[in-house]
Amino acid sequence: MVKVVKPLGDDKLPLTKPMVGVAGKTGLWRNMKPVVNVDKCTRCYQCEIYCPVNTIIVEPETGAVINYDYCKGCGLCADVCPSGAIVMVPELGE
Amino acid sequence: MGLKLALTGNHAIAYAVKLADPDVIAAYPITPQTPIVEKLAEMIEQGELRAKMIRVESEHSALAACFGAAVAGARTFTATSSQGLLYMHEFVHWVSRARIPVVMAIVSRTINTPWNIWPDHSDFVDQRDAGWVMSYAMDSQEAFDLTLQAFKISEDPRVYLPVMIGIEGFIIGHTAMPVEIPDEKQVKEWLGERRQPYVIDGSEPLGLGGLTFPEDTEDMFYHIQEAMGNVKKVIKEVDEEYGKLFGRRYGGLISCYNCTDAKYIAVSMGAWSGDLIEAVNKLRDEGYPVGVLRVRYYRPFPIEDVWEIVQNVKGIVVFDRSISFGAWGQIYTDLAAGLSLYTDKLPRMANIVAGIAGVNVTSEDFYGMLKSFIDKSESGLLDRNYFTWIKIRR
Amino acid sequence: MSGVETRKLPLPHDARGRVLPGDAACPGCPIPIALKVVSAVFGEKAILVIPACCTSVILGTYPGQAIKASVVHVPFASAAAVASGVSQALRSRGIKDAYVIAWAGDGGTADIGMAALSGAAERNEDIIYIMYDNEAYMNTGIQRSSSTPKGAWTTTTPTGKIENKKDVARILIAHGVPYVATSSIGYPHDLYSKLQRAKNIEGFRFIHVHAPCPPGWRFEPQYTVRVAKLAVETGLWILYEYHNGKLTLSGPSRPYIDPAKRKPVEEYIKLQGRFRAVTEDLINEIKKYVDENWHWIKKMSQ
Amino acid sequence: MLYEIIFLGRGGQGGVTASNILVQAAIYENKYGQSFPFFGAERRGAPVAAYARISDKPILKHGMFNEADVLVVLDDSLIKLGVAKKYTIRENGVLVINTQEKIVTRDQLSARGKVKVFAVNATKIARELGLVVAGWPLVNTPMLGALISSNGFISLENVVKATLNYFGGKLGARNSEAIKRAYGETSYVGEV
Repeated sequence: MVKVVKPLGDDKLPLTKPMVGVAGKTGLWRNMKPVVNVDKCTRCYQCEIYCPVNTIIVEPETGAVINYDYCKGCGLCADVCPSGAIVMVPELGE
Repeated sequence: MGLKLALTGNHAIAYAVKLADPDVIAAYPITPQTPIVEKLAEMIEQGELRAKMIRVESEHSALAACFGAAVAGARTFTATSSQGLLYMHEFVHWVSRARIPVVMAIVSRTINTPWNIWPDHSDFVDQRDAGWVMSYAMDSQEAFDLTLQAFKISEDPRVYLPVMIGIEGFIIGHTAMPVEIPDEKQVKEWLGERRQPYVIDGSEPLGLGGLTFPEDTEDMFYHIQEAMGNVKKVIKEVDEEYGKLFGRRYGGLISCYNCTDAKYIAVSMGAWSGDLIEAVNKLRDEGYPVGVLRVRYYRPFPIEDVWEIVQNVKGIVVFDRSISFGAWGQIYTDLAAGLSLYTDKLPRMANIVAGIAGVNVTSEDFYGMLKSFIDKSESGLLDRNYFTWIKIRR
Repeated sequence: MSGVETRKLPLPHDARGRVLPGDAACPGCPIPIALKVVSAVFGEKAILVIPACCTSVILGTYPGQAIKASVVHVPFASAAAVASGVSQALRSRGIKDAYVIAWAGDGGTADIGMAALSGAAERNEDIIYIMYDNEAYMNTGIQRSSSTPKGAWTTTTPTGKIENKKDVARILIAHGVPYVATSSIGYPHDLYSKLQRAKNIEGFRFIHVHAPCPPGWRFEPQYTVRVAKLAVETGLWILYEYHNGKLTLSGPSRPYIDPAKRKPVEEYIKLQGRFRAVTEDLINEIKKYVDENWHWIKKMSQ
Repeated sequence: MLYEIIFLGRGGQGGVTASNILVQAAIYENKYGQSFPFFGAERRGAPVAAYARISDKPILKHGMFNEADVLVVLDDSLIKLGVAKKYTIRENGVLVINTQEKIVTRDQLSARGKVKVFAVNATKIARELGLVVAGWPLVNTPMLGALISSNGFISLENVVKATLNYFGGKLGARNSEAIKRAYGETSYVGEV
């Protein structure tokens, strides 16, 4: 049997807990931005499955929805989208 | 009172581990530690010990597996020596910095090359910066007691640091001596359930040891130093409790012999302290006011206890069975550095390194070395502190 | 792409919210994709034992971690050994619903961690060992590993690696462990079903996941999946399972047993800057290497 | 005189390279220099700083610094997003910025006193010279040109020499061209 007892001095321990944004708002890293054309979106889930930052959620009602706070702009979603519903546009409008 | 058996130091440690009822043991054989692991394997196969044994492929993996098991809530034990200890050295640091209780026995043997399996303290003291509580026994009984106490100390919430117990290979490791084994039920009650500061077993998503910025890491290391301060108190408490329950007290971090009225103190660690005591007996008979201060815990270094003993003495001789090449014996280094923080008037001091690589040192040798130091010091011939490496040839 | 089939599979919803946005991976990194699949199968009951590798950094900085699972970070050579310890402790404590997963890169598996891996496999420890293979030491800045393919540039093989890739899955098959599989981040559903299978097998399970790395392989980050699929479609990377002494070719690789169906390896190679200096002769050698691998697969699956 | 300079950019834009070239150029002038990256992981696109010290005497300092005489911002989005505020510009300090808009307000900066602002459209220069990797214009060398144009503590000649030496060949020539153009196109915007 094991009992978990906190250190009496309340020592700082090298423990971590799940957290969104451990590397900050990674949306800052972007120079190209994926934009979804909901009408073209077939709700195939490819972008959600492959998004390396887990910033895309596909729902039947909404289609693919991207969380731009964390999207790093890698463009992978646009590359895997079979219906051309996601296009990459310059972040700064250049 | 329990059973009294003739046990080698190695087997004494195995018996203590058995009483501590560990969940997981992982080890790799190396001379002169192997009999510990063999004995434990035998106990497991005979059903006397319920622990799972991981017969790993290296010492690095031995401590790695113990670490993993400890993190997941298991009481664990491993043992090694010399090259094996050096091979696992990376993990020695890893475990303490994770603040996870683990107990390990070191059956000392010198460090190679050349191949040599005889004992000195070089493998043990090499771990001194790693954040482990480090104890060293003088005989099989003490090896037994220290091992059992190690689990208690390691799992104390004021400590939460791994503990290692050292004995010399062959001199203690393979030498049978009387060992009293306390009652199993009584030990179990005293030791209690395994305690640790966190557990990773899937009950909640928790991470250990992830990337940490300098400031936070430094905080964590500072707390290890703080915990080392607490260890001193805990060791004394545990020694006291153990004495009450099982009849043996050692006095804490150091053990003193004839120190109260001594004008000269000889400092040592491990088995040869016995030979040193014999030498001191003879010197006392001849009127020399000399005592022995034996270091039982090398980390945390017992500088407060040492200072209490030596503050009024004329001279201190530290016998080291290891050498930091290019510097001095490690116990001397720590003791001198520690005393320098207590006083600006150090007594006359000498550091004698001997018994390296298993060279035999007898009580006659100690008698000669000590007598020479005291005689020279008293006659005013010794006008400075000194370091020497005594090579004993017979 | 197989949109219709995908909708039937539970992966997206199983995986949601477990690998968290805002991790420290490079854009286009394959590692969070694979972690997402692992999370879909094991959820919060995964205990990931992670040696020094990209993932040590990707999961982020104290006091946070980018995954809802347990994580034990360990020294480079020790993933399989620590995982063995965790697994034995759980067994000793009677905990049956947690899954111990060693999660290591190719360096931590094929090189420095090989002894511990072999030891744990030989002891048939009850763990799942996942090697995500980005074919070099990426975390230290793209140095060659024994898993780097022939011809590939790395900072320590500036003119291209001379030796062939070490085949770790075959080494594990030789250990006689209950389950060995190869997979790829290009095929998350293949990985998903392999992990599901592995989950229900007791003993040592090894899964080798091919994971193309944009900065390390010198391709644009949007092509991670494209490159991963091309490795399979050219026959360079073969997906299979080895279970109960039998080798079975997996769905995505099945067509490519027929050499005529394979895409030319040049398609795979030209997408990646790391193969820029590859000569015609070397391409022929790579083709020969592909044929030899398929020969072995055919022999083993008979 | 010791100048401390921070290059603030994004992973992959070449801030560290710019800092290294600057130090090499200082050495050509018998000055002393130091350049170092932020000690941590760098990811493409992530905000990242590189540091340089230039002096006419040997430099003994080794500490990190977040307060500088010159802040070189390789990407003006880092000002708009507030990242630049993590670094403080010293009294009589200089901000050199890659922008097309030439608008910087005081509240976007952290500064001890007035800040002299210099601006250049380094992105345009990099694009026109084909200095682009993975969609990211490599604005490091043009910004180096802008930096020395704003201050003058290192000559254009030596920065070009160091650049040619660093890259060699065609790439060296293109980067040198970028430096020269930026040197000429950098304009003083005013004080904020």
